[in-house]
Amino acid sequence: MNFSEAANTGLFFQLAPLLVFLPLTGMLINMIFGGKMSEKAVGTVASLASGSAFVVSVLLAYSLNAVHGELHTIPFAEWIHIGTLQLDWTFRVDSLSTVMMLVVSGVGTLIHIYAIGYMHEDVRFKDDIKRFRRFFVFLNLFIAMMMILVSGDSYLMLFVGWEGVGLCSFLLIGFWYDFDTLGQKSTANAEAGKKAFIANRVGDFGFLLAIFTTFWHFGSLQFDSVFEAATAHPDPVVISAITLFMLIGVTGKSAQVPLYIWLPDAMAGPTPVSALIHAATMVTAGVYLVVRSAPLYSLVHSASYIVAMIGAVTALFAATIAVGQYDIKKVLAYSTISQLGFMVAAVGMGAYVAGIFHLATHAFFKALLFLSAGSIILGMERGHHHLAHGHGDHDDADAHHDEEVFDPGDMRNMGNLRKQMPITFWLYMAGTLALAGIFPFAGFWSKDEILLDAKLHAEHFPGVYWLLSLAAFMTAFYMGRQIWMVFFGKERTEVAKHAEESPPVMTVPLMVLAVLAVFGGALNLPFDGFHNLGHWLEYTIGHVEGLPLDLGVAGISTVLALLAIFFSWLLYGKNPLKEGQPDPLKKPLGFLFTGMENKWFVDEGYKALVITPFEKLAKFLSIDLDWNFWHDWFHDSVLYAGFKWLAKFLSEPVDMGIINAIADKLAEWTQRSSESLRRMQNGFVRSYALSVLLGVVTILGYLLFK
Amino acid sequence: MVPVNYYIALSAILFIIGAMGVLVRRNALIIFMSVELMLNAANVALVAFSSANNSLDGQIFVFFIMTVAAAEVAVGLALIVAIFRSKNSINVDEINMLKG
Amino acid sequence: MTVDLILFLILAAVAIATALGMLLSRNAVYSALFLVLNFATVAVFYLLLGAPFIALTQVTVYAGAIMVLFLFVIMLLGTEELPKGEGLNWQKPMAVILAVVLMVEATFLIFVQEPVADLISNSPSADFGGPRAIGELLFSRYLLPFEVTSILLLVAMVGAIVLTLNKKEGGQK
Amino acid sequence: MDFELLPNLVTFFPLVGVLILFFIKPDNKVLVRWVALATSLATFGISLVLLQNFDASNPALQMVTNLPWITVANWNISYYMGVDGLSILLILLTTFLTPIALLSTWSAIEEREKDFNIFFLMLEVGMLGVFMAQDLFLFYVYWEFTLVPMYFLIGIWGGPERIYASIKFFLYTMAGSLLMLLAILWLGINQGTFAVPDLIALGGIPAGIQTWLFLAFAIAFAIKVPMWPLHSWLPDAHVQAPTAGSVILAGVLLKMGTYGFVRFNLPLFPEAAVKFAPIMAGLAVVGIIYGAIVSYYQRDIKKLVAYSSISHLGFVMLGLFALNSQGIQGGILQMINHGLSTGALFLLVGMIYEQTHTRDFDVYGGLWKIMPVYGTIMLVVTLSSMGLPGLNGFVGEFTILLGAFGSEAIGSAWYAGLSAIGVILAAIYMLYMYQKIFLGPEGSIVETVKEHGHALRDLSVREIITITPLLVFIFWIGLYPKPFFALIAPTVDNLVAVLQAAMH
Repeated sequence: MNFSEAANTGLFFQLAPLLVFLPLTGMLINMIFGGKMSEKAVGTVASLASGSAFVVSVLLAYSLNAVHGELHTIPFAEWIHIGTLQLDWTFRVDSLSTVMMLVVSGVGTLIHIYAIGYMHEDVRFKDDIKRFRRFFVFLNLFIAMMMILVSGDSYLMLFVGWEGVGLCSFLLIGFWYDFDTLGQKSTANAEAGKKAFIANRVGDFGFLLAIFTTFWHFGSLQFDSVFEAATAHPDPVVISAITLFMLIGVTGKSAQVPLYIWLPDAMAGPTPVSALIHAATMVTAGVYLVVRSAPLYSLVHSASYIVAMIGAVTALFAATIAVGQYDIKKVLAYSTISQLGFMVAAVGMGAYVAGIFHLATHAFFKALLFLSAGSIILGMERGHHHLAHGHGDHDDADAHHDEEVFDPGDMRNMGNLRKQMPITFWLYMAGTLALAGIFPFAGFWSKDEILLDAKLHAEHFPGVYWLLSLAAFMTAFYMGRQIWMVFFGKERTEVAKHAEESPPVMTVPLMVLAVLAVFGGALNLPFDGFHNLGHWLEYTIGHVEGLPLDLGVAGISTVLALLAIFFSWLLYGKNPLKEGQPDPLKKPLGFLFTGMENKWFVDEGYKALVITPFEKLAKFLSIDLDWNFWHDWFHDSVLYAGFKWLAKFLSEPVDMGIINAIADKLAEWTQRSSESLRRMQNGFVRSYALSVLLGVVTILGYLLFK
Repeated sequence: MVPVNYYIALSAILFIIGAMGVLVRRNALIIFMSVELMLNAANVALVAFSSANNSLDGQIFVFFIMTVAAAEVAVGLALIVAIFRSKNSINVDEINMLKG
Repeated sequence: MTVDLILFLILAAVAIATALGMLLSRNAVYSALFLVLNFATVAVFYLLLGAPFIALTQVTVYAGAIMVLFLFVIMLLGTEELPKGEGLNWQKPMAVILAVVLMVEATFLIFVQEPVADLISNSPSADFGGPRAIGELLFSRYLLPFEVTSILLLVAMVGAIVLTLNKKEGGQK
Repeated sequence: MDFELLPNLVTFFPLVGVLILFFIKPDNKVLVRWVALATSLATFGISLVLLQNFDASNPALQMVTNLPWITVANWNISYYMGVDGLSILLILLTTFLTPIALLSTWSAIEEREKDFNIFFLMLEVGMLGVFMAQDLFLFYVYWEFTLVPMYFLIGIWGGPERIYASIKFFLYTMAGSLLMLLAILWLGINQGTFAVPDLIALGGIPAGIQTWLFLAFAIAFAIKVPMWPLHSWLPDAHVQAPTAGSVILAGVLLKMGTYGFVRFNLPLFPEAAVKFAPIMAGLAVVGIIYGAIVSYYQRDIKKLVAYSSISHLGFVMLGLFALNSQGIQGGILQMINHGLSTGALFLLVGMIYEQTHTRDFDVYGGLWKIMPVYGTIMLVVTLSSMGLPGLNGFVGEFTILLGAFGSEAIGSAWYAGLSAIGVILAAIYMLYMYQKIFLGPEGSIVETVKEHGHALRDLSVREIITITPLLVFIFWIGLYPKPFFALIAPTVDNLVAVLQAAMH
C-alpha cells in the first residue's frame, strides 16, 4: 500500500490518538530520564515530540483532503458509562479540528525549538539550571492537552482538554514561582498562575453548567448528536442558556471581558509560554468552542449578539489599555486580548471562517511578536549581565542583587535597539505590520474579513463594526508606539547600549514565523478561486459564502492603520522619548491616560468588589461563624457550658440540696431513732420477752377491739 | 358440768402467771419452769377443747407438745449448764452479750 | 352449782395457787416443787376432761421426768437462790401492767366477745382418750409426726450431750 | 474453599494480628510493625480474593452468612453478613488504606507502638464489619465498635488538644447513634426482623413513620459524614488525630456516614428519601460552599484539609440524594475518591510535619525547589482533590453534578448549579494551600529546620512506597473508571428502581 492509497482509505485517521500520545511520550521521557540528559537532548526530545505531532496533523489533514473532508471519528476508549450517560474518548478529525491541530502543533513546535535557546539563558539568569527540564515537561504536557481539546468528539473531552491546558497554563505562568517578573524573590508569579487558574475555573464553571444543560436536554454530549437534537427541537430558552453558559467559559479561557484579567498577569511566565499558550493556542480555545458549537449559536440570535458584543467591547477595551503600557510584553498581552476580541466578535456574528482565519494568522504573528519580545528581553538581560559583570567582581553575586532593580522588559529602558539587534528588529517589524493590518501582511487579510463581516451584518449586530474599527486603529497606534520606543530614538539606558542579538536557535524559528506572518494571508485570500480556508471549513460548518474583497472596508482600515502609525510617529518617533520623560500622551489625554496606564483600575475593582468581600466572607465564616460562634461559642459556651451548668444545677441545688438532703435526713433520723431504739436491744432476754408480750397484748387488743 | 369457758379462763390465768414468771424472775431455771407452765396452760385448753368437741386430735396435739417440751427441757437445761460453766451464773440479767 | 363445778373451782384454785407459788418462791427448789404440784393438779383436770392417757403421761413425763431433771440441775448448779441484784427495775411494773392488760383482754375475749357456752360432759364414752384410741390415732393418722418426734428427741439428746460435754478436760467423744 | 465465608474472614482476619501482637514484647518495635503491616496486607489480599469471587453483574447480596443470633421474644436478630455493589468498593478501600496508614506510622508513632497497632487493627475489624453487616442490630454493634479504637487513637497519640477532640468525637457520634438505635429497635420489633434485605422486601412502613425513622437514621449518619451544620467535631478530630488516624478518619470513617445513607436511608425509607431529597441536597450544597469558603481561611494545613472534607462530602451527599443512577454511582465513586485523595493529602501533610513539626502556612513556602518529588506528588493529589479531569476527583464530581443537575427528586437545577461554584472554590483554596507551601520564595521553616541541625529532605523511599499506591488509583480511576462503575452499577440500578417507584 503506498502513501496516497493509505491516505485515501483513511488509514491515517487511526493515527489520531498519536496526537496526544506523542507529546505525552516526550513528556515522560524527559520526566523520567531528563535528569541525566543534556539540555540539548531534553529540548530535542520535546521538540521532536511536538514536531511528530505536527507530522501526524499534516497526515490527518492530507487524508482528510483526500476523502473530501468527510468527518472521521476514531473511538479510543470508554470512559464513563452510567445509564444514559455514555462518555467515550473519541477522536474527531474534521476540517475544523485539523486546522487547530496544525496551528497548535506547528506553532508549538517552532516555539519548542525557540525555547531551547531561550530557556538555556533564562535558567542561567535565574540561577536554577534544573528547571530547564521541567519547562519542557510542562510544554509537552500542554501540547498533549491542547490536542485533547481540539480533537475531542464530545463536549466532555473538549472540557478535559480545556481544564488540562488550564493546568499547564497555571504551571507555566508560575514557572518561576519563587520570583516576580523582575527576577526578585516574591510570590508574584505564583499568584499570577493562581489567578489564571481561578479565572479559568470561573469560566469552567459556566462551561460545566452548559454541559449539564446539554446533557439533560439533548441526552448526549457528543457533538453531532447534540446538534441533531438541538436542530430537531430548537428550544430557544434552553439553547440560549447553553450558549450563554458556554460564553462564560469562553470569556474565561479566551480572556474576554470580564474575565480577561488573568491574561496580562500571565506574562509572568517565560516568554515562549506567553507566545504559545497565551497568544497562539490556548486562549483561542474559546473561539474554537464557539465555532464548534456553531449549530447552537446560529439558532439563537440574541446569544450570538451577546458574544459578538463581548468580543467587540473586549477588542476596544483591551486596545485602550495597551496604549498606556510600558512593559513590552504587557502591551502584547493586551493586544492579544484585543485580537481575541476580534475573533470572538467574528465567530459571534457567524463569521466562523473569518474567526478561524484570524486565529491562524494571529497565531503566527503574535507568536512572532512575543518571541521577538522575548529575544529583546534576553538581549537586554545580556546587556545587563554584561554591565554587571564588566564592572564588578564575578563572584560578587550579592552585590548584583542589591543593585537597583532593573526591568529588562520596560520599554522606557530601551531605545534604538535596531542597532544592537537587527535581526530581531526586522522580525518584529514583520509581526507589527501584520498585527497592524498593513497590506499585504497576514493580519490585513484576516482582520479585513472580520471587519467586512461586521459591516455586512451591521443590521443584526449593530455597533460591532465601529467598535472593531476603532480597536483596529488603536492597534496600529500602540504597535507603532512600541516600535518607536523600542527600536528607534536613542538608548535610554546603558543596558540598551550593550544589548546583544540572540543566537540562531532562537532567530531561525522566528524567521519561519515571520514568513508565515507575511504570507499567512494566502490561507484565505478574498478572491474567487481562493478562499481556501473557507472551502476547507465548509466540510465542517456547512456552506460559507466566500466574500470578495471590499475595497471600501479594506481602504478605510488601511487608512486608519496608516494614520495611527503616523500619529504614533508624531508622538514617539519624531521626538524620541527621553530618559525619565513622562509619556507624551499623558498631557493631552489627562485622566484618560491615567486610566489606560492603570488598566482602568479593573484589577483594583475586582479586588474591591470580589476578592476583598470574598476574603471578608471567608474570614467571617471561618473565624467568626464557624470557629468563634459554632465551634467555640455554641459548643463550648452553649452546649458544654450549658451541660456544665445543668450538671452543676443538678448536682448542687437538686442533688445535694434535695435528694441528698432527704437521704441524709433519713439516715440521720434512722441513726437517731436507732440510737434510742438501740437501748431496747439491751441483750436482756427478759426485756425481749417483755417486748414479745407487749406485741401479743397489742395484737390481741387490736384483734379484739378493731 | 363445767363450761368450757372456765377451763379456758383457767388456762389463760396459768398462762399469764407463766408469762409473769418469764418476765419478772432472773433465775434462768425459774424462767424455764415458767415456760413449762405456759405450755401446760396451753395443754389444758387443748384438752378442754378436745373434750368439748369430742375429738381426739387435741389430745394428740398435747402429746406432741409434751414430747417437744421434753426435748426442749433437755436441750435448755444443757444450755443453762453450759452457760453456767462459762459465766458461773444463771442470772439472765448478767447475760447480755447480744446488747446492741 | 353442780359437784363438777365445785370440784373444778377447788382444783382451779389449787392450780392457780401452786402456779403463784412457783412464781413467787425465792428458792428455786420450792418453785420446782410448786410446779410439780401444779402439774399434778393439771393431770387431775385431764382426768376430769376424759383424757386419762394424757393425764398419766403428764404425771410421768412432766411431774416426773422433767421436774426431776429440773431439780437435778438446780442441785447440780447450786443456784437455789440468786444473790439480790439491781436487775431491771422497770421490768417488773411493766410486766405487771401488761399481765393485767392481757388478763383483761382474755376475760373480755372469753366471757364477752366469744363466750363458748358448751358444757363438757362428765361421762364420755368408755374408751375416749384411752391409750388404745390414742394409739390407733398415733399410728395411723399421725404416724409421720410421731416418727418425726423420735428424731426430735434424738437430736435433743445429742444436743444436750454435746452442750454439756466438758471440753476443758478434753473429754472423750 | 468455601467462598461464601469470605466476608467473615476478611472482617475478622485483623484479629489474628491482634492476637499475635498480644504475645510480642512492646519493646520489639520492628516486629510489632511488621506483624501489623503483614496482617493488614494479608487482609487486603483476602479482600482481593473476595473481589475476584464477586459477581459484578449480580445486583443482590453475595457471599451471605446468615445465622440466628439473638432470638428473644419477637426479636429476630441475626448474624447477617454479605457483600454487594454498594459496599464492595468501600471494603476494598478500607483494606487498602489500612496498610498504607500503618506504614505511615513507622516514623510518626514513637510511643506505645504495640497498643497503637492493636487499636488500629481492631478499628479495621469494626469498619469492615460496618460495611458487611446486613442486619441492623449487627450493623449498630460494629458502628459503635469503631468508636472505641478511634477514641483511643486520637486520645492517646493525638496532638495537644487530643482529649477534648476525642471526647467531642465520641460524644457527637454517640449522640446521633442513640437516635438510630431507637429507630432500629422500632423497625426490628414492629417489622419482626432486623435483616435489611428482609425489611426492604417487606416494605409497607407508613409514610408518616418513615419520616421519623428517616430522620433518626439521617441524624446519626449526618453527624458522621459530617453534614453541615453538624460538622464541628471534624476539625478537632482531624487536627488532633495522628496522621494515620486522620487518614482512616477521612478515608473510611466518614464514608460510614454516607454509606449508611445509601445502604439504609434510601432503600428502607424510599418515600421519605424522596420527600427529603431537596432538603438533604440543600444542606449538601450549603456544606459544599461553606466548607470550601471556610477552608480558604485556614492557616493550619490539616484544618484546611479537614474543612475541605466537609465540602467534598457535600458532593457525595448531593449525588446520593439526586436519587438517579448518575448521582448515586458518582456519589459512591466519590466516596472512594475522597478516601484516596484526602487520605493522600493527610499522609503528605503528615510527612512534612514529621520534618518541621508545624502546620502553620505562614512559615512555609518554596518547598517545591527543595523537595521536587514531594512537590510533584502533592500537586497531583491537590489537583485530584480539585477535580481536574484525568484524575479521580473529576469523574466523581462530574457525574454527581450531572446527576444532581437533572435530578427529578431534587427538582431544581439550582442545587447543582450552586454546588458547581464549589468547583471554583476548590481551586481557590487548594491552589492557595499549594502556593503557600510549595511556591514563592523559601519560607522561614527552611531556616528553622536548618537551625535544628538537619536540612529538609525529599521523601524517603518508604514514604514514596506509602504514597504510590494511592497515586496509582488516583490516575486509574481518573482515566479508566469503567471497572469501578461496573462493580456498583447493577446494585445501584436496583436501588434507583425502588426509588423511582417511590417517586411516582
